[in-house]
Amino acid sequence: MPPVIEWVWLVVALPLAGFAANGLLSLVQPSAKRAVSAIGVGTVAAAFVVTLAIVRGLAGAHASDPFVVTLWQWIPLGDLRVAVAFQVDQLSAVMLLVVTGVGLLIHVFSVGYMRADDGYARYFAYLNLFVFFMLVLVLGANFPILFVGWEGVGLCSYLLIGFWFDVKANADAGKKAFLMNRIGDAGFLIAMFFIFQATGSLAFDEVFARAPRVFAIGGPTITAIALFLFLGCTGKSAQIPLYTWLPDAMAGPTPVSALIHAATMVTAGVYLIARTNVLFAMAPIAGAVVATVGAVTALWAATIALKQWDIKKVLAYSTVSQLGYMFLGVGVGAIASGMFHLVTHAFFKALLFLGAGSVIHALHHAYHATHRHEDAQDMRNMGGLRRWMPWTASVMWLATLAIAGVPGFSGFFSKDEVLAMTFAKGHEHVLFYGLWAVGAVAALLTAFYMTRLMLYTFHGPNRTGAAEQGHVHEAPWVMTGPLVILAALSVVGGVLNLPEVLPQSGWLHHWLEPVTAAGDFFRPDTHLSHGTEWALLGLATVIAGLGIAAAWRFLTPADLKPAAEAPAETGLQKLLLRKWYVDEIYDTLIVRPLVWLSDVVLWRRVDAGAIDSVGVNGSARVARGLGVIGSWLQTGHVGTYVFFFVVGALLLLRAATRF
Amino acid sequence: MREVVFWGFSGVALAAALLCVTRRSAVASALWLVLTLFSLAGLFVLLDAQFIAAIQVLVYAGAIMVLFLFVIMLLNLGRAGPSDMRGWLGRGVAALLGVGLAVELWVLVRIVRGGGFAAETAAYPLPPGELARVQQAEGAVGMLAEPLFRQYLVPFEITSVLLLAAIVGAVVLAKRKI
Amino acid sequence: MLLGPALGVSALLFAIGVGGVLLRRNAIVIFMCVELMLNAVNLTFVALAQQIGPQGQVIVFFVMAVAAAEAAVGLAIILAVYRHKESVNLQDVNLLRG
Amino acid sequence: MAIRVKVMRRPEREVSYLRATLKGMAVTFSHLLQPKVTMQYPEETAQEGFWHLSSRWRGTHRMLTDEQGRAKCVACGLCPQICPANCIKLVPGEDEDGHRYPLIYEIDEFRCVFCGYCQEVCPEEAIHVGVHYENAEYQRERFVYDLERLCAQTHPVSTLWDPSDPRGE
Amino acid sequence: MTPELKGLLLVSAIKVLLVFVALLVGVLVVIWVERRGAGFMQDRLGPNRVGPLGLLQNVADGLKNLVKEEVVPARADRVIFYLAPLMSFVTALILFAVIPFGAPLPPFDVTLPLLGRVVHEGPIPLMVADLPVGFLFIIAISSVAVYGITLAGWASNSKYSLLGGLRASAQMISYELALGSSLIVVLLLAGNVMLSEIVAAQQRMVWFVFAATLAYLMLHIAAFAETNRLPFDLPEAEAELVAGYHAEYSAMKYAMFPLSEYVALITMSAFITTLFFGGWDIPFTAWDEQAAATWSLGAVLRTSMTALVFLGKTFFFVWVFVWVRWTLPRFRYDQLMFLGWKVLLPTALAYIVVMATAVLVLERWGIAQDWKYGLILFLVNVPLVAAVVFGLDRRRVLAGTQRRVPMEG
Repeated sequence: MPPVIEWVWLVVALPLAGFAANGLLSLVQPSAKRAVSAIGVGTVAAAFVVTLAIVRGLAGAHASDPFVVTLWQWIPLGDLRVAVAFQVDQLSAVMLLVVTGVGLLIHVFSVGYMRADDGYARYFAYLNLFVFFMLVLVLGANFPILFVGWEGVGLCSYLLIGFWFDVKANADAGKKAFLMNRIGDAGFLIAMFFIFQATGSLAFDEVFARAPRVFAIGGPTITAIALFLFLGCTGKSAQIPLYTWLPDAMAGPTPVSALIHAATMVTAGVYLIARTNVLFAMAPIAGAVVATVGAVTALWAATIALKQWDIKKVLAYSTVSQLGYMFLGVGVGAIASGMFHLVTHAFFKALLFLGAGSVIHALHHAYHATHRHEDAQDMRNMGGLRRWMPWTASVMWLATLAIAGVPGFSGFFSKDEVLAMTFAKGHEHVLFYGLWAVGAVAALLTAFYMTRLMLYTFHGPNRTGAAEQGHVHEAPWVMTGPLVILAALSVVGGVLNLPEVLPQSGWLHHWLEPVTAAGDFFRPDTHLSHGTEWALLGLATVIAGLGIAAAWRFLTPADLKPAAEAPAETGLQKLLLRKWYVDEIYDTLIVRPLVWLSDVVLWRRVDAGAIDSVGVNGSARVARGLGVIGSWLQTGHVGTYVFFFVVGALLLLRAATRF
Repeated sequence: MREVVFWGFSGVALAAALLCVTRRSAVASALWLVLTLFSLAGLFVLLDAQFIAAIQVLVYAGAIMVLFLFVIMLLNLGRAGPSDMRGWLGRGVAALLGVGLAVELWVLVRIVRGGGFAAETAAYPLPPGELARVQQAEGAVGMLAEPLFRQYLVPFEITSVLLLAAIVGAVVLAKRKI
Repeated sequence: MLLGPALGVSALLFAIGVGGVLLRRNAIVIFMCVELMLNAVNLTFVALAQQIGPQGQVIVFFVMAVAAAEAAVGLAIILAVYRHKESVNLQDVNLLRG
Repeated sequence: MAIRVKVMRRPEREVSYLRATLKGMAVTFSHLLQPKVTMQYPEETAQEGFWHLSSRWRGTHRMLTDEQGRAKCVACGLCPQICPANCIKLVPGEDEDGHRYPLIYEIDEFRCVFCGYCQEVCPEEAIHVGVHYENAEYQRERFVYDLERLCAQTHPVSTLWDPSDPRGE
Repeated sequence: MTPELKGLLLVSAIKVLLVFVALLVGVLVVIWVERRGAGFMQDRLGPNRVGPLGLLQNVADGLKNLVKEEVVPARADRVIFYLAPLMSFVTALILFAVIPFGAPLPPFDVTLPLLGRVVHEGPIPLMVADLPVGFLFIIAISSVAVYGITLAGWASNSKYSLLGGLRASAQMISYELALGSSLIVVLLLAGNVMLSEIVAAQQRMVWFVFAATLAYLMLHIAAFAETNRLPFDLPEAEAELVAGYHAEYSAMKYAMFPLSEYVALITMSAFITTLFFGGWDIPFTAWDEQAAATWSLGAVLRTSMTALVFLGKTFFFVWVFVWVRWTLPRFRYDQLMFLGWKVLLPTALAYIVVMATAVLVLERWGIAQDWKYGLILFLVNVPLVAAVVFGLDRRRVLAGTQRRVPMEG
């Protein structure tokens, strides 16, 4: 083990120390914003530096096995031995870089974005805590440690969604996210129990080593485990059916949306599947389920994104959709492709969110200056902002081109690779051709709604209001700086994993090989001819171009009215705006029947009617009846009871001694 | 030598226990019980349980019995006027049952020990004197810490929960208004 | 090796404790008799620990923790009862009566 | 010395207990090294050396005498009259010349509260309280001073409070 | 009897006698120091008549107490009334048994008149009994010490005494927790509860006052409460309880209480010295730590030097106790409880967590337990002490019930 890897605990400890210091400051000296920023950004920056060193050490080691740094035994209980151990391998290295790198940029951005907020210290404390838990998640060398991080990021997500908890909607959104995540977590826990029962261990290396021996490929146990794991992933990564919390989570501060609900936490599900790719590889049905859910989610969310007016909601549904791509990738067994899309998506989606944050920041200030109460997030109140915010507009255009899949940009390569891998799997089962088609349509919609967002936000006439226009201006450098860096990454991120037809191809693929090799062993080899690959590349280009062009052609920002005056939507538009009425459907199909079931059936009929009257009260009545008979025995004096007790004990002993 | 000390402590413990049960005043009872506990601590030392002996004095004599005394004094029950002993019938029954139990347990011990107190069966894993040697080597605390925090970790944690529940319960009971 | 005698002493102590519980009416004294019984059992554990290993002493540790918890709650209950009844005599306390 | 009371405000915020404790310990330690005020009584007394009693100290009584060695008292009866403790017993007598003199003049020093009114009221400046405190006796009866004993006392007499010199300098 | 047994008995007898005499003489000296110190601090001289510098004053007082009339209050529980002072005194005396007061002496093998051949194998530890339970013994016995006071208060049949006794028991139980918890850190560092091992560990590392500063501070505070010394002398609180638990006592029975208090005072000082100030260790030198194999003038000199150093350190803490007593006023009872339960106990628990983590980390880093180890722990301790002191100072923690709620009804 390279000695530098021993220092991996420092990566985790630094944000924790930052949390402790900032938490303390938020309690005793909330106004010390300078110190708070220094601690908050400094610890994450230091963690990033350590991460770079560790990744360098790891790259130099050319190891095929993960390095496990065991700090101490946490739960040494009989057969169960859970250590606080961190696993450094190629997969966690990628995640480490994303979490600390993107996290650092977002911390810097937050310094500007949250400057005027009273809860500044509390915000940075939460943010540091989140980074800590996220690092625990990606570094954990066994399921319980991963679960600690998993729950911890959920907690931080809850805290940050409800950051402005004095508005009830925000607090409710936090609760919703928390509860939906619990459903998924239950699945994760059950999967963990199964795994322990089957393999007798919870450490990754042992589980993966023992898995081929204890599980039959495609057997019911492994399929159940994989599906339960995936249930956890759908909760955390906002997939159908547990995705509705993510759009609501936009109630939190925008940098939080960028960090937690776009770049890192929501990708934890993808990471989990990549981490346990051995298990998923052994359960092909589960893999197909993952891929299907991913593809359908991608399309479903993209349709909803088409008609949202809230700029963050568009991005939120876009995130759900892109997460669907990642699941499609890891579901078809292309772990490296899924991770590739995760990385590039972290770049451009973080950039989009931060850009949106910059826009919202500007509009919010403008409305604040003129004391008007308009929605600073509604695109109908924007328009033509590129005149005042050239930097934001240009970097967001770059990100849009990336996510839309314009050739040369990072998103093009990653999304295309996911789709190509799906297509390649088509010769195994026709289902995958279908999934590919769904993904392609979703890609078309992606290009369309992203162009729509850009058009309505930055082009056409301004709809903010005459008085407010003068107050709109570009964000300070602490906010634009991270944007520029992220923009650069979004543009060139594709070189990480170029398609096979290009030179220097598949770097990330090779890098992750030690992790994915065990899983790939169980999968049939999939290969695409160069011709097909070129064709797919071309098709992707066409799709992206088509989407952008269509948006440009059909949407006319000039006709748009500000939110206050806009007419109500009808028909399909309304259906999309109301998100296919999924929340309402959930309410009708699940929540209300559940409430009805528990209220009328379970409570009034079963509990009050049957159990209480027959069971509880009945037995009580019987007991009372018997008690009346036996009450001459019950003097209520402890002495009498003791007497009988002792006599009984004596008799028992008598029986015991007579052998 | 060890036998002499052992029977000395045992005699004191038994006599004090009897007195504890039969003294009228609650304070006197408590004090005789304290003496019993001390003698037991002495017995523990003889039986190679030095740490338990210290804890016995610390927890039982030093904390629990002080608490008892505290409550007795708080309620001013020190000098009970009429005896809280039962009547002659009750005393007879108590003595009868107590003696019966003693006899049965004694017999049980004899049976388990294979017919006699002195007989040492070979069924036990540790040879004589082994425990004392372990204690010498690992220290009185170390010897117990190992099984306590490895083998019995779950009971240990549950005990802590129990203690927490006891604290909460005691506070709820003792506080008129919370 | 004083295993046998220790077990015998423990049996006697336990019997005395039981007799005390039967004999007395004062709740606090009965409590103390229960403590006596617990201690008799502790003696058994410690005596057997000599030949079975230190695990026996670990159990004593738990017994003591339970005894401490019991004393805290029990005495609090007695205090509460006293506040209502002005007595700790168990003959005056028959709330359990049906 | 007039008593000056330094009014300390009760600390409202940010009480520094530790500093106060350490300060207190420093104070006690500094006093440890300071000169002591104890009078080593039998060897040192208030009459000599470093220690002195105030000239206004009011101790046991003393009766002044004239040149013939007779008490100056004229038995006017003012001192028993004013005595708040009622400790002066005076039986007046008159000699052949018509001069009044005390037949019996006794002061019960047990009852006396050493207020000094007798000295103040005495028109002849005969009875005085004295700067004296070593007045232990072996019998209770000895504390009733008769005229003879009062005249035999030699200790200095107490000065009265003088309005023009309020601090007695 | 074998020569070994004879040697053991002889050595034990000598040590017991030595400690007993030293303690009693020490008590006389400490009382003298207390009275003279009190006098000096109040710009007086204190007792200086009986004997040179008043040294025999306590002897005179003892004699006086011996011949005074013993008064037993009406309706007192006579047996317990007589027993209580003895309980106090005996428990206080036993405490010193496990404290090592000097470097071990070399073994001997001599033939003495009357006794014959007497052998002691292995070095002679200068402590009455090197029990394997070490300082647990001290905690255990000092927790029993409360019986004397409580029973004295109860047996006197006086409400003031009873209140004093009740206060004593509540106070002792409360502060025992803080005392015990603060000592766990010492156990963590030394890895053993035996006091000889703890002294050895401090010779290896640094004095634990540096490696576990907060534990020392808490132990010292708790020691004030455990010995019923000002500022925690609420059981006797003469202003409120007219001397509390010993209000009804007179003559020698009364004298037992102050005697045991001072014995406990000396023992506590010795205890603090042993746990946190290296015991008999002479700092910055190692010559006192090499055990001598044979008897020589050097060996005896070495032991005497260490014993003297131990005496000096102990005396310093005795002096601190005296010093604090004559500086600080008495706490209010709720403040006492507040300090014990809500300040010391949580701090001690948190401190255990911090120190355990530190020890664990140091162990992982594979740092040997030498002075560097101690130095690192010291560096850990400095900010902790600063934080606690700062917190205590600023947050008005000691004020207890800061904002008094008006009484209802």
